[in-house]
Amino acid sequence: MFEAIAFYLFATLITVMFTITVMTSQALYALTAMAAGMIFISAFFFILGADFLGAIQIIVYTGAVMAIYAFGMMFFDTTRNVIEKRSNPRFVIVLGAFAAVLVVFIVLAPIVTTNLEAHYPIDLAVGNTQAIGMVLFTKYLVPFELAAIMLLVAMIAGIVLAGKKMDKSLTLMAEEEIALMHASSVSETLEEGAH
Amino acid sequence: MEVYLYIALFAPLVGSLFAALFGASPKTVITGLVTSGLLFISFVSSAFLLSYVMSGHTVHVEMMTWIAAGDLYIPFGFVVDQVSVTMMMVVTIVSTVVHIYSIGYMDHDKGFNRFFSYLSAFVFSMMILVMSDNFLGLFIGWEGVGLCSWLLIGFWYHKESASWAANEAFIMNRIADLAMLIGIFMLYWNLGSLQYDVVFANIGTLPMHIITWIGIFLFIGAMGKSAQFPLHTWLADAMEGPTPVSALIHAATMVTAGVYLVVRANPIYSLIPEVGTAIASLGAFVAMFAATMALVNRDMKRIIAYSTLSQLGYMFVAAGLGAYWVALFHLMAHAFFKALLFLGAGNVMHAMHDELDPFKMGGLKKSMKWTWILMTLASVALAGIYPLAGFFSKDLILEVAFVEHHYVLYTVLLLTAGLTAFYSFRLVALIFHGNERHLEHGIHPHEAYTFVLYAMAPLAVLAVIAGMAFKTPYYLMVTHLLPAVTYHIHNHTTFWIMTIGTQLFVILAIAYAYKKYAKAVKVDKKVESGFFYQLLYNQYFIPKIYDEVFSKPYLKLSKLAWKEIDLKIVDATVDGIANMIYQTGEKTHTMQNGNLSSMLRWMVIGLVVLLVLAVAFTAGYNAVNLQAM
Amino acid sequence: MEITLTHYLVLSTLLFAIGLIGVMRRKNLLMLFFSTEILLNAVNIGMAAISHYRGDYTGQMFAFFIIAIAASEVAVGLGLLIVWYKRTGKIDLDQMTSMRG
Amino acid sequence: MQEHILSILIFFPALAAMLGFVVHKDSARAYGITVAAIEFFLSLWLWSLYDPMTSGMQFMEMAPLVSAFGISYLVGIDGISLFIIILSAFFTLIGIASLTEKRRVKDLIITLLFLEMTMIGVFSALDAIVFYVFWELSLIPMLYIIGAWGGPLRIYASIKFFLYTFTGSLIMLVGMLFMAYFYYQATGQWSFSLLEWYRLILPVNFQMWLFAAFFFGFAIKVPMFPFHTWLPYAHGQAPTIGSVILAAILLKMGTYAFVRFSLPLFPDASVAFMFPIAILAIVMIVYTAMVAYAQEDIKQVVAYSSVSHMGVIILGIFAMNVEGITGSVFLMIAHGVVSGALFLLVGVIYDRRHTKLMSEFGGLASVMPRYATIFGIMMMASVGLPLTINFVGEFLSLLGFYKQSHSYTLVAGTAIIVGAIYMLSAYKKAFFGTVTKEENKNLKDVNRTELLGLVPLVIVAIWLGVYPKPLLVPINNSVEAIVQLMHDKAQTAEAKQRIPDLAHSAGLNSTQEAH
Repeated sequence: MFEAIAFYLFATLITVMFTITVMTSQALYALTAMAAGMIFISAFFFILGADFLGAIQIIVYTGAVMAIYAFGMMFFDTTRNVIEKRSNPRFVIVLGAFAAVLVVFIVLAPIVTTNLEAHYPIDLAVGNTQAIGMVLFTKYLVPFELAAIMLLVAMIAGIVLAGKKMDKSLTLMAEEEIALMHASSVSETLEEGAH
Repeated sequence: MEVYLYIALFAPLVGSLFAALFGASPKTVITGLVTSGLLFISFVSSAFLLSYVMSGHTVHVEMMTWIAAGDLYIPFGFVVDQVSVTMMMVVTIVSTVVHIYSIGYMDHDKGFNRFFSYLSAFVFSMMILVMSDNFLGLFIGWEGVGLCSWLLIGFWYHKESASWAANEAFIMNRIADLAMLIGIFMLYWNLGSLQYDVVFANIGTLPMHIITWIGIFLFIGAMGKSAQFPLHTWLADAMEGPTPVSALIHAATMVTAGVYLVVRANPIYSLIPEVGTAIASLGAFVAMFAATMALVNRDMKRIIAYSTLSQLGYMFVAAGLGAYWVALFHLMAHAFFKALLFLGAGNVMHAMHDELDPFKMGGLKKSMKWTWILMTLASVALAGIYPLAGFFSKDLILEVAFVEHHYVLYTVLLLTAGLTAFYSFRLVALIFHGNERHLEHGIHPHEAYTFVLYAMAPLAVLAVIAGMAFKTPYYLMVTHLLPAVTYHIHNHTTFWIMTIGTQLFVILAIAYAYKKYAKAVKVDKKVESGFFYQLLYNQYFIPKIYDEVFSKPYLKLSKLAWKEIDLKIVDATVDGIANMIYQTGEKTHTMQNGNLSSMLRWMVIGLVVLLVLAVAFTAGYNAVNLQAM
Repeated sequence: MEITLTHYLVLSTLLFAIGLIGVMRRKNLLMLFFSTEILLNAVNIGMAAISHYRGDYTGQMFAFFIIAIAASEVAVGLGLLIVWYKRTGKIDLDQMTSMRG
Repeated sequence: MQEHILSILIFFPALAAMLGFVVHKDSARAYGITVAAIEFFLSLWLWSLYDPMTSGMQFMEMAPLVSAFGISYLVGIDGISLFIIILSAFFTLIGIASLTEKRRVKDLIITLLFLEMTMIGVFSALDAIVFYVFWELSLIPMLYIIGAWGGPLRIYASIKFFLYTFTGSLIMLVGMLFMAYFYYQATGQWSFSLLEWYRLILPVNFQMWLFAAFFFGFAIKVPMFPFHTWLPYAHGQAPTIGSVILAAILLKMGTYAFVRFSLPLFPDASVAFMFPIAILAIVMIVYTAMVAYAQEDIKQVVAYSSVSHMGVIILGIFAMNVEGITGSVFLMIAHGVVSGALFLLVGVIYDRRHTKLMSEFGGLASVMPRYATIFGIMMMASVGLPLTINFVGEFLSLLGFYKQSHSYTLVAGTAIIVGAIYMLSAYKKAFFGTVTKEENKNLKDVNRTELLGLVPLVIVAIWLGVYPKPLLVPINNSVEAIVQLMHDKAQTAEAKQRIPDLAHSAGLNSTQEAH
């Protein structure tokens, strides 16, 4: 009984949050709504008994990814509301909705597979995290190491790409300075392009 | 005996190749002499063969295989029997005379050598036509003569009218050749072979309608070559060629090939009498039709051409009524005096510097005495006056028509005999009698070379004696092969009345012609502008009709076929398909315009389409399964 | 009213659709990144749900790796975005059309 | 050496072409002529070794290529393909010998030698895939010849030619694959060899579909009526040598393929399709003859005339009896010789006046008498005069088809009339009449190199017209084998009735035995 209430509660919350992220023209609203959404998703994970995953969701996703986005937003001076020239918006929504309906229709169809047995059956005796640890470090060891390397590469890439001229901080500069900087950077790129 | 056969056949070919060697170089008399000599040899060997055949034998030789495919086996076989030896004699005699004559006639022409090569090539193909022992050999000669007549009519190719006439002749002959080809196909598929002996032996076994069709198709082939009614316009235009050509080809040999075919295929035609009567009636019609056209014509050579056409009509009447040997006899006699007439006309043309209109000349009796005698002799023979050849062959045809109770044909032929006499003597009177109209044109005629006149002499002799001397020996020989039917009217009285009557009628016509044209000729406009005169003068407007109905629309249709159908429809569709593919490429290319959001949209559209398919397929699949279960 | 796997899958589809709409609507690249995050999370829910109802850890493993990938993707993505921003001063999608077909 | 003669014949020109790259530019022509001459004598030697009396395949060679699917390098010739191979070698020799092209002669000769390989390969291939490979390869050199040395519109013409034939052959390939699959289904193992396929009896509706597939590939190559529009462009823009080889040999691949593939493999379908194709052939004959009559460009007249002659060939093929098919095979060779010569002749006048419009010429007979005589002989051969090479072929084809239907042959017979009309009027416009144009006054007559090409063709045109026996006997025996095979394989009653049974010649009481 509680589980149903929890499911519907969190489901509506997540949907509302994500709709805000998608629909709003304010960057800040989008960011905060998404962070909230993430938290509720981790709640789902806990409902589904994937505690370790819920934790990871909170730490990595909401913590790290949202943080970087926050930083990114600050960097791209999206304080003002984001003006976007959109062509035939209604078409997009209709298309998305229609796709959703179709997938739902497929999902609703009775899943007839009977011979699908679990590779790594869950036995509730052992704690979720321990069990995941067991599976992660035996069967998925190689992907795990690869993921590690991938994260390392991503980190380095992030640093390299965003490293140059970090000294100028937009937030501290005055309006006209930023405009000037843009003008110089544009001209700079032009000469680069020129010779 | 085979050696003579090969000599008779290949002597003209050797002459033609010899003359062809000098084709491009200027005039050398040797070519003329060599070709005439070789033809004379061919004539001599034909004479030998004649004597051999007269003694009752025939020569049949097979040189080599020509076409052997499946069950079809066609050899180069040659047979010399009664019919072909007569034709060989006619062809060789007339061609030897014409060759010698044209040495004189063509001596100012720069294409001298080329002319002799074509003329000998013509004689060679005529010999093949006459001597071959199967229908396809006949067809080789048939088309060979067509080719040579195309070369010779268009000999003076710088003249537009000559080359046009040559093409017209060739194409019109080709139309008839198609019918003949179909006849040959029918023969092959029904009888298994094209050899004369096999065909004539088994023709009886075929059902009647097939034989009729074979007879009709072969006759259409003959009609084209002998310029019978619907396909006759080319003969008048063929007068563009030099006169010896007209004499040899369009009087004596080629045009008679059609008659030869009907005579040779007599077993076929004797089985289908109603086709025979159809041929006879067509022949009578053509005789009358051509004679009327000759009455008013103002071109010397065309008058003689129409008279040939008319005489061919006579021959077809005889052949149609089953009197094959009479047709052949008239063919032989006619060849001699008609060639003589043409050669005489050639002399006159030469003297008059190629002036053809008899109204612009006159009184040549004085300056061209011998030509005058020869031409009058030929005209008398043509008219059919008693002692000469014409009487024995042409009046015989009248008798045939009378005995066979075809009184309509008889009257038509009688009338035409009168017309023939009238227009031939109109021509003679205009040219040789009356005042010398050519003087005011400043032309001073002179007699032809003596050797030319000597060349024409044998023809004159033959024109006189051919009737009386040859009739009985010829009859005895030919009836070995052809059905020996004799035609004589039982009670003497009607016989005498008929012969005397025709003679008187003919003499009357001659007298009238002399009276009208021998003296000073006054051209009265009223008659000239009359409807009948115009009708006859323009050959019943048939050439114009043919031009309007056939050649012009054919050209328009082909231009239409090319411009509209080929370029605009067939080609356009092909290019259209190619263009369509190109355009689809062009339009879908904008899909990748680099704008991420539009590309994303296309991706989602793709996804949706796939989903729809998945759903539709599973729905369909389930529906079928549920229904099946 | 017991929650079954279908409920979760429907929810996950719904979120995925929202993410999809976001991806298509947005012209601002950063906002577009947000939508991609939504897409990934939607899938994670599905994964977790299947893992739970099928009783098989593989689902969670996948979800786990998806999170790892998402993290690295965001890092690199934002790095590139910064470079683009420095170069052109705007992070508008319509302006990036150099990869034209 | 004797049993490998076919492979030598095929690959020798290609090797020589490879070597040709190192040959110096100036001696390229000499090199080309020697190679072509060797090839021609090899083909003559092949002819001397060939035994005309047996009807089966001779000089067979077999080497497995993709044994998993039964694709093997299987080559062999019989009466039908022997003479077209000799013709290809003959024309390459004549083409190179009388080459008057000045631009990049070396590359042209190399392309020609390569083309020769593909041509001989097509006619000797007995494996469907090897046939298909050579069939496609022959397009490439032709594409270059038209594309590189052609006239102003050459790119359009060459691409149209290439794509058009290529699409057709793709459909043919699909047909081949299906055929192999049916063979696999029937016998359990894969094979693309034609001789195996001959023994396969397919149900009639399969035959229909496969016949249609093969028909498209071959019809475009022939070219038959609706697909012929690439030919006038290809000929219009191709250089003389290109047109000669295209007209003489490449067009024959389509008709040869009909005889080799469509008829024996699908007898019932061929009989079922006989009348529609006959109608197409008649349209081809009469329609293209009229279009030829309307042309202003002498080369287009000859191009359309070759389409018209191909109509007669198609008619002969679908006559389904020995006379018809023998006639059509003979006419293929005859048309090759005649149209090849005509294109060479058009090339002669084009080299002098650089225009092909008949209105530009007039009265050439007096200016260039030798040229006029050769053109006259070839024109008469093209019109099908007896004692010339074309007549034998045309006569037998029409004779053959007459057995199938009288009225069709009557209409098709007009070929000899319409043929005469357009050929004679073209000859009159070009040669007769007075010399009107200034440039025509002092044109030189045919020179030695041109005569080198033309005289042999004239000799062959007359020799094979007078004495066609050396060709007719081998063709006849091979065709009898095919017709007998078709009769035995035929299932429908109509097919049995239309294809004569030669075993006990029920069809016809042939009185005289075969000579």
